[in-house]
Amino acid sequence: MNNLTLLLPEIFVVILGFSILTIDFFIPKNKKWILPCFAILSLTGILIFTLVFLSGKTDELYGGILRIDGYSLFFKSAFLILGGILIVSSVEYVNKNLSNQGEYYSILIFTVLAMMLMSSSGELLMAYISLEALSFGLYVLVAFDRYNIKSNEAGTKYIILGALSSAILLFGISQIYGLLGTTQFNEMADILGNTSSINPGLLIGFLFLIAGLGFKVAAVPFHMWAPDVYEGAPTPITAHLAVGSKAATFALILRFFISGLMPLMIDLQIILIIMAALTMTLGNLMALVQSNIKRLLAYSSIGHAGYLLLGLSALVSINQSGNFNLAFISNTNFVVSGIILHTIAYGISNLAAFLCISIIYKKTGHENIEDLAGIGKKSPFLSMVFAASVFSLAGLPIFAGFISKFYLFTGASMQGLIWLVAIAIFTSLISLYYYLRILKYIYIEKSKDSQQINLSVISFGLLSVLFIAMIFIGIYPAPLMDAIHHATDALSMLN
Amino acid sequence: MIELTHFQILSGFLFAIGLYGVLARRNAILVLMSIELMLNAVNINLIGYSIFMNASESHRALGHVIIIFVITVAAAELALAIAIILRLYRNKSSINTDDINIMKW
Amino acid sequence: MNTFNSWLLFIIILIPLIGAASLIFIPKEQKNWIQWIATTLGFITMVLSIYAFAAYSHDAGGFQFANSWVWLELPSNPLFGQQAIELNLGIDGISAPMIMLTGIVMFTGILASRSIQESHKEFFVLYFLLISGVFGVFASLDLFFLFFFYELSVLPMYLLIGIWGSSTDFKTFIRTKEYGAMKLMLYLVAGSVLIWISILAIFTESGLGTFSIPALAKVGFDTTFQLIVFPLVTLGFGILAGLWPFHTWSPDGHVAAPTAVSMVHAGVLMKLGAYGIIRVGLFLLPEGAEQWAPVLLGLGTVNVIYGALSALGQRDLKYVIGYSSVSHMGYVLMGIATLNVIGLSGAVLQMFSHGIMTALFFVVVGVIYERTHTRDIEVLEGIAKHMGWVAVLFLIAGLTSLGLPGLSGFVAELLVFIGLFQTYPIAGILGIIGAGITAIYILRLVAKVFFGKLNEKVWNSLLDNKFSKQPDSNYWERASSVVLAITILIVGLFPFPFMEVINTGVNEILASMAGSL
Amino acid sequence: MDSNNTIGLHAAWVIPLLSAAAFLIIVFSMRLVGFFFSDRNKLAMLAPIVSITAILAGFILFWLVLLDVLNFDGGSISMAWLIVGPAEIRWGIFVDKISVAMIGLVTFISLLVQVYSIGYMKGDRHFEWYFAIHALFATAMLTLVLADNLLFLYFAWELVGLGSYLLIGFWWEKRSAAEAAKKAFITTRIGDVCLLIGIILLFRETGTFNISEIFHIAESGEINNAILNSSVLLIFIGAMGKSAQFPFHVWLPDAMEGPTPVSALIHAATMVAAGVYLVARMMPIFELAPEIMLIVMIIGLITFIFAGSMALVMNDIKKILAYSTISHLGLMMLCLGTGGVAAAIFHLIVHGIAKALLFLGAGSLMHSISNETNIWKMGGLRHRMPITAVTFFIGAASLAGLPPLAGFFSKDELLLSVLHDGQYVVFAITLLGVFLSALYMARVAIVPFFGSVPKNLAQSHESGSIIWVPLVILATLSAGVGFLILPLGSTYPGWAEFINPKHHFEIKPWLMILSIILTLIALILGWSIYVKKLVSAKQISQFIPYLHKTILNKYYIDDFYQWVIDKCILTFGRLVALFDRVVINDTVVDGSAISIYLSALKTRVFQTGYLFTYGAAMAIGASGLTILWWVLLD
Repeated sequence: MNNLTLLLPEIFVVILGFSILTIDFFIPKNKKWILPCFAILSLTGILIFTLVFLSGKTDELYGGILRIDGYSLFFKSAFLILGGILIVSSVEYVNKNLSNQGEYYSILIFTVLAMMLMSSSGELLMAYISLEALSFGLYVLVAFDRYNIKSNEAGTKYIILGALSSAILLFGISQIYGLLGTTQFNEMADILGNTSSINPGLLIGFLFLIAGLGFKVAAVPFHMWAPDVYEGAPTPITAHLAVGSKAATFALILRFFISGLMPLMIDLQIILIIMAALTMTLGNLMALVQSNIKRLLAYSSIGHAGYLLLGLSALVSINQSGNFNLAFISNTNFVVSGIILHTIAYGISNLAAFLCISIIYKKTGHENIEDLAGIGKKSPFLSMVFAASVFSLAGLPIFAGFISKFYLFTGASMQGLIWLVAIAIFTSLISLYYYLRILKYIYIEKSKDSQQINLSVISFGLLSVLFIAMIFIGIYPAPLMDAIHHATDALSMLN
Repeated sequence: MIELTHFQILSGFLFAIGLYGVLARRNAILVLMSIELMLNAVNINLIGYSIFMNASESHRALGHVIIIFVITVAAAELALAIAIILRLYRNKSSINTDDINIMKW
Repeated sequence: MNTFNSWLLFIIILIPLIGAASLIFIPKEQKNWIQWIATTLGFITMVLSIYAFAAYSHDAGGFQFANSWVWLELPSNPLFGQQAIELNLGIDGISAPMIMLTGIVMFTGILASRSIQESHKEFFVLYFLLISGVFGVFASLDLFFLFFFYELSVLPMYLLIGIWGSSTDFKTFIRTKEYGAMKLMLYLVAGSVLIWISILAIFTESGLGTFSIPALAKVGFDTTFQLIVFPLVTLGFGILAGLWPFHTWSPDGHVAAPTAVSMVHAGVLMKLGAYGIIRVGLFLLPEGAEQWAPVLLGLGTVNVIYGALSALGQRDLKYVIGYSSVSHMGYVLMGIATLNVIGLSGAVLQMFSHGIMTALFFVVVGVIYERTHTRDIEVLEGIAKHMGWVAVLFLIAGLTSLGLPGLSGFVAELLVFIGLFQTYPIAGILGIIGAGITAIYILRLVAKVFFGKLNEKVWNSLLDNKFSKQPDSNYWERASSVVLAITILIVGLFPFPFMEVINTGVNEILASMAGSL
Repeated sequence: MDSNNTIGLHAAWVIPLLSAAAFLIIVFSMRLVGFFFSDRNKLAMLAPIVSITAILAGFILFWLVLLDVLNFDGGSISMAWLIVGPAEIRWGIFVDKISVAMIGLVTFISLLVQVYSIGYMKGDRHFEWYFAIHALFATAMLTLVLADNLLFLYFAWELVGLGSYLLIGFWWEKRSAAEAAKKAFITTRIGDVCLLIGIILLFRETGTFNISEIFHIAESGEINNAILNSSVLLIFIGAMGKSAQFPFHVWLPDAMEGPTPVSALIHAATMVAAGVYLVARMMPIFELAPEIMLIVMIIGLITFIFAGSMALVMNDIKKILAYSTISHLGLMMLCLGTGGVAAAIFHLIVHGIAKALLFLGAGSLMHSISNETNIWKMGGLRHRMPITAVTFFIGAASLAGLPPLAGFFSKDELLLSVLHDGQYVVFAITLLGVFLSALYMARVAIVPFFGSVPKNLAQSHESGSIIWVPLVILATLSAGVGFLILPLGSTYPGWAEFINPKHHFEIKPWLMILSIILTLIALILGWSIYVKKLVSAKQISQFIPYLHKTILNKYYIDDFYQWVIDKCILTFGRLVALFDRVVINDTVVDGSAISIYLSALKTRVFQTGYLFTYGAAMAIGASGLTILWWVLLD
């Protein structure tokens, strides 16, 4: 029983989730707005508590199953914020389209819990369980719109393929467990560092593990579920899939790779490079021909996963010969910071984009690009934020996407992956076409009707926050980078 | 004498059969069953390793722990999947996976 | 004064940004307010930019008004210690005239865009973003910020062209504004792709962990590296400079764009490309430049002749000017490729001169298009009768373009030619022949469109009713074009003060090149 | 600042500046007047007053310069205009006898023409603008003759072209005027391009634009012969363009679309002579390139004969005069080709005055007969317009070479110069040209003024004094200026020696007599054809119909050029534009974008929407990656 208090944030989140379920019984149908309010207030409280309580604390729980450090603190707070944003952005959508609000919000909060655990897990089984916890929540949320055939279809596809991927992942874990005798990241690193040759079985194990994780981040060729599920899911959940699930998986992967797989990274690099190249090319290419805006953003987020994979493949330099010196570590830290920064920047931009889509969907009932026509006139503020998020996703300055991409690519090229970076930059050129196509419909095409779209106070506030965040990170990323550096240092092999 | 290899071969076969099932079956329930098969392949693999592992008790016990978790999670997953498939059946009157392709390309 | 000077460039970049930000909060119904704020801020910025040029001391040389702010600290690395991305501003003899050029063209652009019809607020917000980006590129001494501002200036282009632009529609030849905008944007970003890659390559290769241009210039990169990266840099920036055969975005984009955007784009943004070739290509990769100069020269020559011939074959007034830009940027590229003082100075002056001249062209053509809603050379005839100012100013721009002495184009082209004759006489001859072809298309245009008998019936059917009282340019447009014309004359007659500054910059670049060879 | 800071030298650079100031004042006041006064016409006279004052002051200063040159032999003065690395480009003037003579000619003719224009252009819509361009032109022309370096000269050279362009296109609402202006500019532009190449080539070799320094370096033999030859040739081509030498002569007749005083000033007396002046000015390096001198001579000769033949058959009075101008410019070039600078310059001045007179006379004619230009529609006007007629006769006779008018002396000098060079064949052909020249002069002078008055011209009358006073002054000069050839007093040793101390004035009586006889024959022939109708012009022309037709069609050269520009260059331009659009843009640029799009369309079929495809992709992907890894690692 060592130091359960360090898990207080998680415990609070669990309590919050259950209490929302409970409260839901007692409030009448027309007062459901209490639920999100309560959730947000509590999440804010938990966030503050976490920041105050956990800052500077470093510990391993239960023999290294869970790690409490700067890295997990960073991601925990990020996920708490994300949870808050998702809840706020869901309010209107849920009110209009979904029943069973209490369950919706509590499941959402449970996924936040799962993400928090993912970022701090230091062991494969823990990782698997928290991953499954996240997935379960998402399976339900994706299929939450019960009478919507698309939502059903998305849910079915997601859960069947998710189960398949978790089988593959588990097979990988079983191989690793069997051949290394451990599932702890640290111990794995020690064992791998001491063996010179790798058992082919182990190799299959790691690859299956990567395949399983690749499914979660929608890396090619494990990406095919993503467009369908993104399209079918309720829009706030699509945002969750695109941002939360992806960020959490990358948080997990980063910790796993850095503290567990580093000795193997030189061998693993080529696979990651291939996956990264395929992912960013295919994702951006396919997005060119989409007409559904959510599906388009799904492909775009596959492309972005490609950039993050590029970062992963650049964790070691291609010239690395197995000697992990100080310069090597700091380059790796550079790349890790880049990945985290890009995850954050991409997340914020995507959240803004999906929020805009869900607001537009609420008014027009359509999700095709053509239906965006004339939004620029109907709601200037909304379309400004949408445009900003699109620009940010396309990686243009003064928005967050520019600096994050630049930072990530700089790191990767410092590791000698300049050719891969060149492919990445080229695919981001391709991506510009479809991003501009969105803008074309928003601003240039004229709409048939001239019905104004009025933003609710909540949407307006949230959009403003996201807009300011995008611009702030874009023009002054130093504070965020400070935090990220702290997180990275905690993860770094220096410790 | 049963060795680790036997476990591995059995597990591998089971996994492959499960995978085949997932790919070849059109009935959603059967697909789920196939996935269950794959998970069980994992369990057999784990058991094999756990028995023949040349390591401390606690490490060998870890295999069993994982198996228990896998069984639990698989059960939960199945329940969830069936609930969702049921929903689909309500709306579409079909659980043939060939019928669920509104969203493509 | 010293603190002011050290903040000057920052302020110049900031004012447009502040303008963009503050305009967002002004309700869009307040058309006058928006216009006056834009004009005032534009004027202040122009004055500051002219001050920056005038206060640049050519005796002292080097990077002046320099200042730097740590923007983002990079993780410390045992190889290069604690480094940071710095906002490192400063101008030398090459960027000083470019800053002034931007100031003038931007302000005149604001004056000329008083006549836009819809969404003033959004227009000026985007326009200010564009301007800020352009200023930033010229003032940055840091590869990161150079790139940052470059992309910033590309960012608003799509919307600026797509929303306020105009499509070309002859029955046989249709180019929509969306097409032009998309092509321009994709092409420019394609250029920036190459620039980005080469910046990363330079950054990685240097091993210094800094993006600072002066620091990188001292590195002395490996020859093979330079040979590989220089063409990347040149191609990347060259696309923006309209390098053949990557120029097609320029006519289509400029034709589709609204007046002010065409002005800034053809007038300043294309110069950004040439500036980048000098600043990054020549300054950081001298050996590559040395080796690749003949190729650049060849392409520049093709630009000149090909652009001029294409301009000859156009039917749309704006297309003629678009291709003339391609042709004139060829001189800049040729001048750069000479790699000698005279040619390079000529190239820089040509950048300035062409910027002003093209801006003037676009103001004037914008006026014609707005009044008559056509730019078809076959339709317009004898319009000088009702558009005296327009005709005179177009003639001035045209004569500058064909290199008439006394106007800025002559000095610049002359220097390029002299520079070329030092090293590549044949190219020099072709360049001069290009100027001859320019005379043909410009004069053909003037004779066809402005001169001749005006068919009043056709005219009345073309003329927009709003302008029936005064078909000639209004006071704002006049002010805008007269400012430009006077600049042309001043530079053409008294190039000495300009050349002193440019020469300082060019000499420094060449000295640094010579030092590292 | 150079040495020789004499008053005259300073006076010299003030002269062009005065006109420049006039130009600026007029241009700005034009707008101001329009701004402040509703009735612009009230102040319309401001423009000519400003412009004429400036040129008059210039003319007065000319005397100062002249005195100075007579006493101190001129000099140069310059200031830096542009310093770029090794190249220093200066604005400077250089005063010597040739330039001083040119200043005199330019200021004087400009003055008269401007005064004349007040009457001629009265009531024109762009009255002020007209004088503004005149001032601009005067500035440029004076700069041109004063320039001490080639670049500055080129500077002025082009500005002169601009003035000409604006003045030819002054009535731009006439399609033909617009086209003529364009043609003039583009044609001379071809020459200018060559001139600029030549100048820069010389700069490349010598490192300077300064004319005397270039001479110095060239004479010391430091310039590669091939380059010297080519640059000299290129400079000559520049001169050919401006001086309308064959084959660049086509623009000059068309340039008659401009107002007649403009033709008198620019296209007869001053600008077209710039080419001759340039060659004369650059004579020291021309002499180093004997082959080019030969070319100069041949081109001059061809132009002389060929334009003379066209002048003989044209019906438009201005066109006749234009071809006559070309022909005489050819004669000057021919003379320069033999090295006769003094003779050429002398003829330049004489011809300038006489031709200005003729044009102004023609203008006066046209003014009173409602702008009719066809000489066959005129007749018997000598009684109606006596002053015009008399002055016109004097001008024509002078150019025909009738003693003791100026043309007689200059032509004599020219012939002498050719003879000195030992070119006997050329000399013989030149005599033919002289004969032609007298013949067409007879034709153009006789046809409008003799015979019967056509009915529609019955109301014609003499022009006002502001028009005929300049005519009289010019006629007087045209008659008298020839005597400058002779030594006058101790300070003036005769024209040839004045220009070049090595030359000496000489008279060859047989030559004089020969030329007088030729001229007389021509005049008598003219008299008998056009007045007495003893010989029918028609019969002569039918005698050789094809030739007549060919000449009447200007040897089809204009048509040929038109064909080249319209069919070749324009078509080529359209082809390039088409290539740009179809191949580069639509195929390569759009093509690559479209192919990416199409490849995306092809790829998307993998996303079938079926669950098993997705599963298969995962399975195949995972195993594929494993196999790939295996392969790659081994």
